[in-house]
Amino acid sequence: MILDSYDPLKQEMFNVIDDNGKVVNKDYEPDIDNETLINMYKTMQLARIADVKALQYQRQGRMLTFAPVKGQEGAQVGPMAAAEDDDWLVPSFREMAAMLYKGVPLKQLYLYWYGNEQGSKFEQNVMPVNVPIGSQINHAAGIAMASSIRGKNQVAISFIGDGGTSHGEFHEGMNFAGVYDAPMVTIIQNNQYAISTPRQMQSKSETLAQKAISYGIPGIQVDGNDPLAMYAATKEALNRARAGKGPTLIEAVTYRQGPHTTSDDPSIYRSEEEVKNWQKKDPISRFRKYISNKKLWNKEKDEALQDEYKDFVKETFKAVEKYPTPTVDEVFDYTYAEMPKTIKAQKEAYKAYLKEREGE
Amino acid sequence: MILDSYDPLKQEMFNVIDDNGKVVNKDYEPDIDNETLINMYKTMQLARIADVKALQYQRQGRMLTFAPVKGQEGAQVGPMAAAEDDDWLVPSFREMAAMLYKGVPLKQLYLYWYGNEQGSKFEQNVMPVNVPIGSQINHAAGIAMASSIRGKNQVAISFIGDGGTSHGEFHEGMNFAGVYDAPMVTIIQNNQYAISTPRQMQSKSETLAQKAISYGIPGIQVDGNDPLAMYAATKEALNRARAGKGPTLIEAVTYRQGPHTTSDDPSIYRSEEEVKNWQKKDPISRFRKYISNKKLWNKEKDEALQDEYKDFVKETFKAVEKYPTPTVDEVFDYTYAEMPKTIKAQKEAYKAYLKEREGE
Amino acid sequence: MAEKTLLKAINEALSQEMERDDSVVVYGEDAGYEGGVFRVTAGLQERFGKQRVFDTPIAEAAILGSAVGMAANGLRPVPEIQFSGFMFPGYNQIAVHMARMHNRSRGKYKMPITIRMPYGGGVRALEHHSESLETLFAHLPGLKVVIPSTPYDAKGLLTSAIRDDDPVVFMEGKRIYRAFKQEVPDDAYTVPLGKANIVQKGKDITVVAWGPILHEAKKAIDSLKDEDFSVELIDLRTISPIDTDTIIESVKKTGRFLVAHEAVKTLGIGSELISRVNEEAFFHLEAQPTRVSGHDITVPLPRGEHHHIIDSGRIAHEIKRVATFE
Amino acid sequence: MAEKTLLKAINEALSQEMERDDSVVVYGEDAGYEGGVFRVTAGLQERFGKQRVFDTPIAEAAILGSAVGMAANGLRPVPEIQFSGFMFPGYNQIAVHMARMHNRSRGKYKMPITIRMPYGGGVRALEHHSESLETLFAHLPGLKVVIPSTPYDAKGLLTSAIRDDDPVVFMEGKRIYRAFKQEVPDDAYTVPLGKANIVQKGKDITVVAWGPILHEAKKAIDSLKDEDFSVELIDLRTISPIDTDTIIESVKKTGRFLVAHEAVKTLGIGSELISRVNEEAFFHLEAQPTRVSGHDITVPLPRGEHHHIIDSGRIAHEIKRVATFE
Ligand SMILES: Cc1ncc(C[n+]2csc(CCOP(=O)(O)OP(=O)(O)O)c2C)c(N)n1
Ligand SMILES: Cc1ncc(C[n+]2csc(CCOP(=O)(O)OP(=O)(O)O)c2C)c(N)n1
Ligand SMILES: [Mg+2]
Ligand SMILES: [Mg+2]
Repeated sequence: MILDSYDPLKQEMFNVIDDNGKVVNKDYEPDIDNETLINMYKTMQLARIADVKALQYQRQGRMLTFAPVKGQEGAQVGPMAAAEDDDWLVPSFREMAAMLYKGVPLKQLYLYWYGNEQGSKFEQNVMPVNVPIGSQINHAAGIAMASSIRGKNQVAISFIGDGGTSHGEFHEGMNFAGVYDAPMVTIIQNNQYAISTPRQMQSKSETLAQKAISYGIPGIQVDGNDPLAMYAATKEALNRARAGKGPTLIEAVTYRQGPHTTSDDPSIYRSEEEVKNWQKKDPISRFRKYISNKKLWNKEKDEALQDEYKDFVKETFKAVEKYPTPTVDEVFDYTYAEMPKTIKAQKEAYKAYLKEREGE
Repeated sequence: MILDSYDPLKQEMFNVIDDNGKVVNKDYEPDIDNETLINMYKTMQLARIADVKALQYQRQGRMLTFAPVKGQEGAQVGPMAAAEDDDWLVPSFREMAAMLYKGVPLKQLYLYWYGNEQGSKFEQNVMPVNVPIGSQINHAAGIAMASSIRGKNQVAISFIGDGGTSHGEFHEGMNFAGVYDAPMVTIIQNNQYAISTPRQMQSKSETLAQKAISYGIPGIQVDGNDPLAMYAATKEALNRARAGKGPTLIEAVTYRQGPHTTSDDPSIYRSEEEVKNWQKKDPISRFRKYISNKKLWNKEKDEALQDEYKDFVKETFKAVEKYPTPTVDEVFDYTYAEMPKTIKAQKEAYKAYLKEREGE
Repeated sequence: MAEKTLLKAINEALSQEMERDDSVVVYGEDAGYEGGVFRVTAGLQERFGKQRVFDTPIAEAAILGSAVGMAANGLRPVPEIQFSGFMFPGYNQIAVHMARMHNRSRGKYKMPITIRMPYGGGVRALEHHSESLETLFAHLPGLKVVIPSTPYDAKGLLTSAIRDDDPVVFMEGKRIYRAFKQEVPDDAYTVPLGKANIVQKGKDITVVAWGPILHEAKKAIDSLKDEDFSVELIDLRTISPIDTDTIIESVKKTGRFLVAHEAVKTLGIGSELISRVNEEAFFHLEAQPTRVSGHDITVPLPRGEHHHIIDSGRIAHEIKRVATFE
Repeated sequence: MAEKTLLKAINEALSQEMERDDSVVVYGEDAGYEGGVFRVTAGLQERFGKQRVFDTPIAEAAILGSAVGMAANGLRPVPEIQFSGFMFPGYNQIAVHMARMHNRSRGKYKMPITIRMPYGGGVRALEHHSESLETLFAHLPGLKVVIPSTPYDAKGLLTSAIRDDDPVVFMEGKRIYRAFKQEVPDDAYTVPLGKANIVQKGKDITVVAWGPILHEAKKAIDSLKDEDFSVELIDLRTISPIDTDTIIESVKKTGRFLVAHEAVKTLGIGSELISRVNEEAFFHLEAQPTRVSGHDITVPLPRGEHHHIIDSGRIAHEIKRVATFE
């Protein structure tokens, strides 16, 4: 068992491949079919390209504020590849790669960052982007409890940042889920910063994984830039959850290569050297080397994929730019499941005003 | 070092005396002067008698809702005896014994439970009774931080219940204080219940002391009915705090012998046998045996003390019953440090109404 | 049919809705085994089991946040907050998620949650046990807020709330939990949300109240029965969304308006009602619309509470003043 | 004296009060090293050191709860909440402690805390970054609430807030942080709390606004300058306690009243102002007091935001309607 073998109190970190994609932990190399491996890689690439493009669009004034995922694709795609279709993804706000793996169309994600609520309506078992730090953990606990109560086999997989672990909502949700042995897996993406605030300012605890001890549940520190390690650790956690053994806490040690959001200037608080050092551990290049070593991938395929995705991303964004802006009805009609009279009256009054103004 | 020697993850619990007051842990028997020992004993007795009487008064309809301390006196008096005068007490709502040891007059405490705000104005470094679970921990963090910032030598000692550890406010306050190495000592009185909810429903963690690991600070489980152990562990924590090493978490394993509050019927959720078993570990009788063995105390002294305190408590309560009820001015005047016009106007209008009504 | 207290009526609604719909779950601090500190949920765990009726850790954000998750995953949660004064740690979940998830997800995730909480003063309780915080919910778009004043309404409104697909904050005036009984049908029935109730017809002044204060208003009106004017008394019942029509119709008839509430004055529901009366019935008014309410102070501890919480005397005084104003 | 932005004015007030009084401390998420996500606290850590200006974990209850403790132990904390929409997790501390500690302890513990928070829409931000939540503070007795509309006022009001012995919520309209400059004295000065400001005298209608909306109101008034009526414009500045007198005096003169605010309509500050106008100037009114405000909906994401946040056009429309109503 992986979870038993890596003690966060001894600062042991689980990984499977090294920075060159070489397997260094044969015992725990997960047995993943080729199709899934390729799918993992493709999703990471799509996320990366969509991310880089979105930043460009934003700089051109065409996209609004947006939270880049660059560098954290492995920490997200590993867990989602380990999950079943019916499992739930309960994201924070930086989980584009995880959402894509779950099957959420890129168009939706772009539409959301474009500032349109229609981008948050998913067909999948995926919750919308969650901005208030920590609060999603309680949703995950509730989703997991509902899964138990309704006799389903679903696990709720939630993501949170290193900064999020300081929040009371994280504590309450983790503890709550623990009490009911709710089928939940929480992944901390420790990307070293909460905006400008470095990891060591968040907590005096040596690792974030050890916070699991507070809830009497397993906690493990994993190389978050190693998609295989993330896959393997999550798989075990999912199995535990499905067996009724309760939640698991996984700390993915990773790095946010880009700015916090498009409004952020990371040069204020960190050095280029630091960024470069982390780029050497980039999850996508490590994983590419791994699947290339397995003869599942090569340069030609990669170039073709990149071209394909670049076009796809461009087309998608064009479609988003053409997407109709929200109507007055849309702005009012979803406030309640059934519209109360007072709001209907406000809407009509506002429409009348707009008509009058047009007339002027 | 006591804090290093008892590992909550190994379920080790620190004590000094056994149920018969015999020293079983000579190495760590604290060196307390006789006067302090007597003072500790007297305060526990006063708290006990005041507690039992208050319950009687409440049953007679003379006292309002009130949260009995019975059984937890040792967990409170031990720490306060270890503290300096200038240290802060940040109570929850069940800390009558701790407050008395800090020098808060019984009359104040009774007045508070009698339903009069004047009972919450203390001369000592003691915060008022804090009803919203968990929130006092953040006050303690702030008090401790202010102590550091202002270059004082004060430590903030806060109390919380087993139930309180599930709260987000507990987590945030502990983590916050940890980050700044704030001079704070938090004592969890694990009295086995949160109203009707048993300890094991609060958290899957085997001990509450191990929650300290989440904050990278020491945590220890102590026999909370052993005032000497509580003294010794707290002393060490206070020394750490004063040395700039940050907060400590102490789980005092104890038992609430009485009801949660006067509105509670514990027979619904626990057996008499359980209560009786815990009464055998009563902190006051254990401590009496200890000081009797030391020849500091005897039966005659005890009887005299009990008589004295019974009278004192009766007199105090009589004085409280005679205390003037709050005037209209009192009800309005403390809302702001300086009364705004609008509230003054409301007060005058209300006074005018009262006058008119009198006239009717 | 039998005489039942408000508490019993609520318990019955919970029980019958759990019976009717497997997706209804009930939980909260001490709400399971003990049946709640007021015994509102007594007997439910025995009947429906620990999976559907359970105790929780002391964690209001988790209680309400997990409800959001449960609702998203097919349940109809009915969490209890032990006292309304302790909802604050869970208010984040109400304000940023529960009230907004339907809108955020463009209708994908409905939030059929009913948060029950005892509220209000008059029972000589500790601090934070006596507030009337309805404004903090009614100000949030996406929430409904309901306060029953009678056992009959309590059962019918709670049944509606549980069946409603929007989040409802259901506030129970704790001092009328056992204060009186009323005939309440044994079978399930609904009282519609969003409809105020004209308790008593009259033609000279409209008085609006809800919850325990409704009974103070009634007493006040009784004490004025020899006066030369007649009072129309409206029980608001749903605090959000407000049934403006019923109030406006009444004020158009009476020309005078008084709202009585326990909450503090500034930004109490009274301020909103007065604004609406202004907006829609201004030229029918014969006196300024008026509120009688708590003062803008912290609810005093029991020995001073009577200075803050309005009683029939204060209400009668204001009714008379407004009704006879010339 | 020089031209300064609102942001610069706030930074200056912080810096000068820290200089003047050792007990002032400034902290919050990213408020230390980086100087805040808006750079409002830029330069303070360099100048006053890490003990008095610091970054915090993401923990609003701790940020505000520790302020309560610091205030009890002799400091004058000025915590920052990164965006007002994230104050909810710390609202418990504001509502149950900060606003009540002075009362609870019968004057022993004063709470000289100033909570700064950017608020409001108009900057095309993510969800929870655009709310106007002043009602949630103004409804709580014991708190003061201040919203400046100009750099000059911002510096003077913040200085007063920091020196005030009561807890003050200081809300900064983020879209006017850098929108324009104004002459602002270099030295410290105060603008009193609790006093509204008559921005422009007029005799036919009273318009009350605050924060960024004040500028929309000004624009609206400008656009109406050829009309046949004159407008008195009042900047409320302090939202709690409200300067009722200034408003009433104006309404008694003009006979017409319009309040314009960004917040949702129901239980917005407008409802309270209208109630007060009713209570104290009813018989001077020539038209129903009116509010122009956000709708009772969740603030839409940027693409739909313009339908919600009122602009000079909507305000002008209402001014004209109310001013010419017969
Ligand atoms: C409750 C709350 N407080 C503050 C914020 C503002 N905020 C947005 S992201 C962020 C930092 C989050 O850091 P972390 O949890 O490490 O996640 P990361 O951004 O690194 O993915 C903050 C403080 C928020 N969204 N919610
Ligand atoms: C935030 C909050 N939620 C709920 C309550 C109601 N309440 C009062 S005491 C209590 C149980 C506290 O249990 P514990 O922390 O173990 O302390 P004990 O009463 O055992 O001393 C609860 C739930 C409260 N006071 N505050
Ligand atoms: Mg981070
Ligand atoms: Mg307890």
